[in-house]
Amino acid sequence: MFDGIQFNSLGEFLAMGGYAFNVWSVYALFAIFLVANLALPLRKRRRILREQRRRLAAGAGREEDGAADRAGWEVSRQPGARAAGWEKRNDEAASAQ
Amino acid sequence: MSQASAAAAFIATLRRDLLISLKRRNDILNPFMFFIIVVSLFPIGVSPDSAMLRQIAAGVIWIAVLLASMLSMDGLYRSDYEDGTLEQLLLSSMPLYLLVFAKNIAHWLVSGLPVILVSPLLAYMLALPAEGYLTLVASLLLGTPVVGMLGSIAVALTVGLGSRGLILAVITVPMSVPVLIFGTLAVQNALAGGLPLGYLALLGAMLALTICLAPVATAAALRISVN
Amino acid sequence: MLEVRALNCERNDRLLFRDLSFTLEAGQVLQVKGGNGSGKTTLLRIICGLNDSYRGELFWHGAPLGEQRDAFYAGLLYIGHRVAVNRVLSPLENLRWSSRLHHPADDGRIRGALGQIGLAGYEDSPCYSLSAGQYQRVSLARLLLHGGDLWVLDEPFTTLDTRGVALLENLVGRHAESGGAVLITTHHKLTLPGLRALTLGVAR
Amino acid sequence: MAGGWQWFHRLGSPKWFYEKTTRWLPWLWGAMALFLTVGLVWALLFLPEDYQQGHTSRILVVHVAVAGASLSFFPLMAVAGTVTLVWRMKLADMVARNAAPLGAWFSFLTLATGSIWGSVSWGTWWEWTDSRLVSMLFQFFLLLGVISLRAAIENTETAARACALLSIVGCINVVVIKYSVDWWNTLHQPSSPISMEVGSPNGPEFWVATVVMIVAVYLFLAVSLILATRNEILQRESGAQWVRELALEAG
Repeated sequence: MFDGIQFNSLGEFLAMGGYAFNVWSVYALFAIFLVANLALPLRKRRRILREQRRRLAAGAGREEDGAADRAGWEVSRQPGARAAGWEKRNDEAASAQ
Repeated sequence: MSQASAAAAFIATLRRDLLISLKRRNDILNPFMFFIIVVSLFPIGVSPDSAMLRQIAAGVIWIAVLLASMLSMDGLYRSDYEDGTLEQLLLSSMPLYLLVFAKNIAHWLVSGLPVILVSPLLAYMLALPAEGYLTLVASLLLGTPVVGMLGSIAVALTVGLGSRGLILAVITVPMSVPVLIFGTLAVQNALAGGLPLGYLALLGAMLALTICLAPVATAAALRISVN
Repeated sequence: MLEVRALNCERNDRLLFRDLSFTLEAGQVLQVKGGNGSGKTTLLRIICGLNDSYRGELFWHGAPLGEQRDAFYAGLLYIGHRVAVNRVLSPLENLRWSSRLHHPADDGRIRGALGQIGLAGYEDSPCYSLSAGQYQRVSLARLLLHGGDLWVLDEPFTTLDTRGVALLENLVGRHAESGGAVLITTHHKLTLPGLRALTLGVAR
Repeated sequence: MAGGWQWFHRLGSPKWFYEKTTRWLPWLWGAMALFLTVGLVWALLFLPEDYQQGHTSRILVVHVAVAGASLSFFPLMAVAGTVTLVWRMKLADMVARNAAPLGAWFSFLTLATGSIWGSVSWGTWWEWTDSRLVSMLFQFFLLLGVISLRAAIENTETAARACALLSIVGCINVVVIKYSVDWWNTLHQPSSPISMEVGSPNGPEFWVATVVMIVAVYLFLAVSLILATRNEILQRESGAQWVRELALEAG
């Protein structure tokens, strides 16, 4: 299968027919690109999990408290409201104009 | 009580925005002056040679128009956002598409049209041959509303942000490339002695497409921003 | 008229209210109470459709609100704490525009409403020249002009003087009496017949 | 609100995605490694020298594969954006959010490799008359716009929807830009003595190598995007019980 190789020596391979800089810089960029976009997410994942563990160790379940307990509500009827309270004010406001 | 009609709401919004612009003349005048100043920088920065200027005239004017419209657009929905008018627009039973479209038209009338009217003068100063004038004005007439409505989407998306910076330009300028291409090609075609109807037709098609779609996107963007 | 069923809303990972349910019938005034950050404004904005990060159901005249937005908006009058009055325009010009979005009114009616709200003589001066209270009153004129069955008012009393407060309370009372419904947030103590209160942020 | 779509939501729940991809990832890694190795070895060692371009055709194998994959980002983000806007699926936004920077990297690499190739074939590092590079440049700018919009909006959900909308608009725009730049280009025919007769090497060996590389690059895209999305899930769901358990297990 090695018959198909287009180069006779390592030196020839590295020289790329005089285009060594162009060919190898493209492949180098490509390699950096691949490695970076795989390694960085993996590293970030380890960091996230480590932080998560530290948070859990520091205060297990503390987030749960206080998060939900003020989500209550109540509807009430206000007995104190006078029946005709606003009508009287109407006159006041009108006379004040 | 008579029922409100969509047409009345459309006209009322158009009139309101024109009235506001009239009362805040500086907001119109500054981008306009900016446009003229940018154009007049090119002969100084590139070359005063009229043969050279002639070649770049259409491009220079188009680019200056793009930059000036970025500047004028920034405030398109800002005061409406800050004083709560946008909320009322969203809560109207009128189609938001029409109201947004009315605002876009009003904005174009006060920021796009003056620039177009003065462009022949600047074209003359940049030594554009007379054959190009009509095409330049026609291309601007068709192209600037497209730029304005595309920009309107970006403005609507960024209206709630405290630090907008240049985000508006970063979003809008690349989107305006097709308009720039056909606008300048039309003029160059006219200068070469051709009849640039094809390019103007393409610009017209873009305008039609933008009128159909851009206000829809702007309306959606406003809903997102107000949320 | 309006029914809220099992509303849940979270903001910044904090639960504002859970399974909130209430109804608002014609002729009723519901005052939404609660401390700062308890979600009063959020609740109002959810009902108006300005905020849709919630779970739960809203009904308007018995049918899901989401299916009849236009009918709902035709019957809704919302005044947020940003009151939608442009500062460079005059009160008259502002109301001319906003009435076209709801119920068209001619200049005579608008001037009448402005007079009633205590802005006689200020109809044509730009709004930036008005005081904060007068500025707020411009938005209250909309209550007189635009009709609407359901009023949603977010802190409408903040900058009003005593007379303004009385005036607004009177407007709210009259609206309820004539078959409208009002949803209002305020720290102000309201004296209205049949007033109900919804208190948010209650510890469970 | 959309009760009928609950199955859809369950399907797109972050946890479901995380568990599924845990099973898929080894296979994807394996396939990617295989195709990448075959593609690289083939392109570098076995690809015959092109009669016109010599060894620089080896550049094109990478360039074409990366360029092809770059074109898929705006459609991908537009689809994810539609799902975000219509069905409020958080997962779609997590994918879209990570697709934008990755797409920018892809576009940048396309520009860089194209430019390096051009330095031999055109004798210049940048050539405005190559419409593919010019449209790629504007796609790059548009992606930067999406990224900066995301960065500017603090509220996660607002940012998600704003970027979704911008991605949809941007996707339409990229197509329009592509055609208008092509058109523009045909009218600016090369007037310089540099030969623009580039074409691609046409040998069947070249295309087989390129197809292998394209598959490899797409697999890489999938793996990288999945890894980033899983990180996003872990961060946004950090309060969920299953994430806590996972963190403890991993430790």
